[in-house]
Amino acid sequence: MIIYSEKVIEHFMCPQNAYSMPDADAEGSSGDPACGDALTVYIRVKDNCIKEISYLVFGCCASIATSSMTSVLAKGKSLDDALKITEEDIIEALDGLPENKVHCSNLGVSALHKAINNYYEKTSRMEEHL
Amino acid sequence: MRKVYFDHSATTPVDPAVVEEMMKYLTEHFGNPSSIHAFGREARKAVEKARQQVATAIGASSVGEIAFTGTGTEADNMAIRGVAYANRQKGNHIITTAGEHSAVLNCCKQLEREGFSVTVLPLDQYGRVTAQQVADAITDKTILISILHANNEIGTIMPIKEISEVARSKKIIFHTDAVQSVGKIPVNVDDLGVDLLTLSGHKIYGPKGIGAMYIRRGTFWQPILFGGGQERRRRPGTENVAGIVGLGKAVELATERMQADAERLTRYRDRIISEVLQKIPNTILTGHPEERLPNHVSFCFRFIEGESMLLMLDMKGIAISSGSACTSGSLEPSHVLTAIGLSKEVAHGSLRLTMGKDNTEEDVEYFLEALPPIIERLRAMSPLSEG
Amino acid sequence: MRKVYFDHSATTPVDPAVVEEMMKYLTEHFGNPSSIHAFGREARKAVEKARQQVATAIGASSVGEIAFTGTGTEADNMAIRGVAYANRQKGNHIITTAGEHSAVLNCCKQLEREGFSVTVLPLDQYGRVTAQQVADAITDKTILISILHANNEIGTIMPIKEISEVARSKKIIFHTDAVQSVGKIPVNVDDLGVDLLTLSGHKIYGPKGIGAMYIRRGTFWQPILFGGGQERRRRPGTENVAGIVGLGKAVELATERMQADAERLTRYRDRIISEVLQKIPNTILTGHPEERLPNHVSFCFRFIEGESMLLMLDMKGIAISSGSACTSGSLEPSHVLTAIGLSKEVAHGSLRLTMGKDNTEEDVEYFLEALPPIIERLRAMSPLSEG
Ligand SMILES: Cc1ncc(COP(=O)(O)O)c(C=O)c1O
Ligand SMILES: Cc1ncc(COP(=O)(O)O)c(C=O)c1O
Ligand code: FES
Ligand code: FES
Repeated sequence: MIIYSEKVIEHFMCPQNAYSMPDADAEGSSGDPACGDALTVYIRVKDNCIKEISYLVFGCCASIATSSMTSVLAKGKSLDDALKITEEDIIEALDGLPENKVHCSNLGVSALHKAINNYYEKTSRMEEHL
Repeated sequence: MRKVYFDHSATTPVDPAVVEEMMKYLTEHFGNPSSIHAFGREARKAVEKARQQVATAIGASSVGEIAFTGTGTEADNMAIRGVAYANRQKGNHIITTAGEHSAVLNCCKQLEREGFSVTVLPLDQYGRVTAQQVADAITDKTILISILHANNEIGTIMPIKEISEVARSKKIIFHTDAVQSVGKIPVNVDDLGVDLLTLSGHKIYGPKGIGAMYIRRGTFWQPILFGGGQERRRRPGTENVAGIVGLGKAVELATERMQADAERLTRYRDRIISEVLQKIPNTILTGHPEERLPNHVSFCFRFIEGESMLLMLDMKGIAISSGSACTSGSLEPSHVLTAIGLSKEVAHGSLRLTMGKDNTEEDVEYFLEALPPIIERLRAMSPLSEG
Repeated sequence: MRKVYFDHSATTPVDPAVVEEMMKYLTEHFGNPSSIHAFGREARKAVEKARQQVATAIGASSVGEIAFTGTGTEADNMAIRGVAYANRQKGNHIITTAGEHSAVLNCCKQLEREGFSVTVLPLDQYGRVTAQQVADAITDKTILISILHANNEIGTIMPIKEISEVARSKKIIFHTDAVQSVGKIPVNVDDLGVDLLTLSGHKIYGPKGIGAMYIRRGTFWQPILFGGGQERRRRPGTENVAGIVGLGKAVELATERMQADAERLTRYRDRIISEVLQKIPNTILTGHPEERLPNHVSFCFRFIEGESMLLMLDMKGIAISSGSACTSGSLEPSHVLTAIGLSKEVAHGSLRLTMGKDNTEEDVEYFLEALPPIIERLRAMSPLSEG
């Protein structure tokens, strides 16, 4: 029952920003390899904006495409705006997902949120140190 | 782009000779086999000829032992539930294995809900059970043993003959699902020692939507669908004449072709297995290395997920399948892969490649070139392979 | 010799346009709709298109309400037993009629053996039941009412709309077997007010071995076969793609053609009825004189036996059928004919003539000439007509 949109296939075949970033400012992970999906999002932040974003992903076509689209939508956005990205935004930007694949879009959003929270945690910890 | 179909365990193209036979019964000879006028008699003759073809192919002693069904799944349901309900007075215990197709496993689960007790034998790392395991599981309530002949996901062939001897010595009805083995390895109901056997048209270059159940004369059994008296009161409903004719022809051709195909495909199979294992690290061959279907190759590639691999191969024109749960959007990977001891994580990276009569050396070559870069690419973006 | 096929209630020739659609899915597009590679996706698209065609034809509000099955019989089994098992907590009473097809009646008999209680409503002389009869039979244990739309043996159309209003007012699930009515008279699930409806491909110029069940969203129901997750977990087993495509096309064409065909065939029908009644004494029209299928003619001829009549007509190239038990070698004549009050003796002399889209005025002519001498001959040698 899996028929993907052309946009999904495009991002699946040529995922944007798919690389690891060992010196990232923050990262967030989501999913569980036992369930067939795992995603780690890395961000580099400057002036409260996402200057660079990348990820590593283990998962189906939809999870690769949604990871890619999450990175595209988040790049350049302020942290506040990036937090406003929803599952629906990603699905829409991909011209839709098959019904039983909708949960894959959740991975990108939740890993991104975790990365941003991780960034806030780190910076507030740094502020505490100051 | 080259098209390579390597998914013959999912379904096969219909043999043109089969289509040709079927066409007659989709056009001129459209009668209902239950009608006694000329149109009906023509259809009846065709159905009975096909029944003979199936009986001959699997070594049944009489055409009365073959009933046509709508699918392999229905035949499995008929065999298992039909025996269970008919023998309820004698006992309520059924033995099967963790490697069965969902058609068998889900029948057994349903029977459990209805008060039967089911022993699901665990598999060894290659996907086999032993006659000893079966013998140990038998109780005085055991009425049915159902064990598949060849596994659709990992290609492993079960030692049916040894197991059926145990069943026979205890007078327990024995069923095997031979959907994947017919036409690939010898299937003879007497050699195998089975009382019931199921097969399906679309796995042997026949049409979809037709299956058959063999039932040895004298086996205590009852129908599971109710209606008219067709198929000697075993399976009601107007017969799918064209489908039946197609199945008859397909099973005949499959038997004729079997040996030559098996030899050729075994060569391809062993070449793919050895090259892939050699070239791609972190790869596990699933299923038995020798006791496996001649056309069947299956692996798990660590750190990657099967659906992505499958779709990337699809972009190259190669059709294969995966036991990955993500192919269906569910969370549980193949029950067979976890039953042979693989972690869910590893099971998600499974690939199944099943060759058929029209595949060539060039198809194999093309696949062996296409696969490694795909695995590499997917592993490069996997968070798991870093660890 | 002229060939006249007048047995369209038994089965129909497959429309060449249907065969053409099917062929694509027996050749190039042979994939398994569950496969996610290109071959699978092509097959999936075709299955879903056919589902839409069926939904549109019967006025279903969503494609999710259609499940494909292997036969009309299986669809009847699914509808009746699926509702019965799922609603067992609520009650165990089922209402049906003496005019149902054996697929429905034998499901009900089986349910009786399993502890359900079944009321089989008697028919009037024309083969109908009234909404009042149904209302009177309802108890607080009633969970299902199953009443066929048009009778296959005598062509009578049931007042489904009135009956379903009673069912709806009592919130009882209502099923109708529309195998004989689809394509001949309007069949719309909302107009009829039904929750479940069954149809079959081979009665509407589609292939044999394919049926469909309509199930209104929200109807409490469970599957009766167990296996894979196909057809939204309603009917497991690899889909008969070519058959499904054929059914989709057939139902679409049947709907388009319906009105024109019905008008023409009604003329033939009424001509046959009046001429036969006029020319052949001791003849009884069976079924309702007006509320009957446009293509359906049925009689009982006193003093003769149906099989002999049928075979003599067959010698003249005319294919018709008889509700006579001797056509199946059993001794009981049609349960429908006895249910409308005919004696067994009379019921044995039944003839059913069901016309189709390709029949012509000449066919009618030919039949009207062939029949009287045959009846005469058989009566001349009958010991009964002497009496
Ligand atoms: C009213 C009715 N219901 C059900 C059926 C069964 O359909 P099938 O032959 O496709 O199983 C038939 C035809 O035989 C019929 O006439
Ligand atoms: C081992 C086995 N049994 C049963 C089946 C079910 O056959 P069908 O798809 O014809 O219902 C299959 C194929 O899917 C199979 O591989
Ligand atoms: S990652 Fe499993 S369905 Fe998408
Ligand atoms: S008279 Fe011979 S079967 Fe009825």
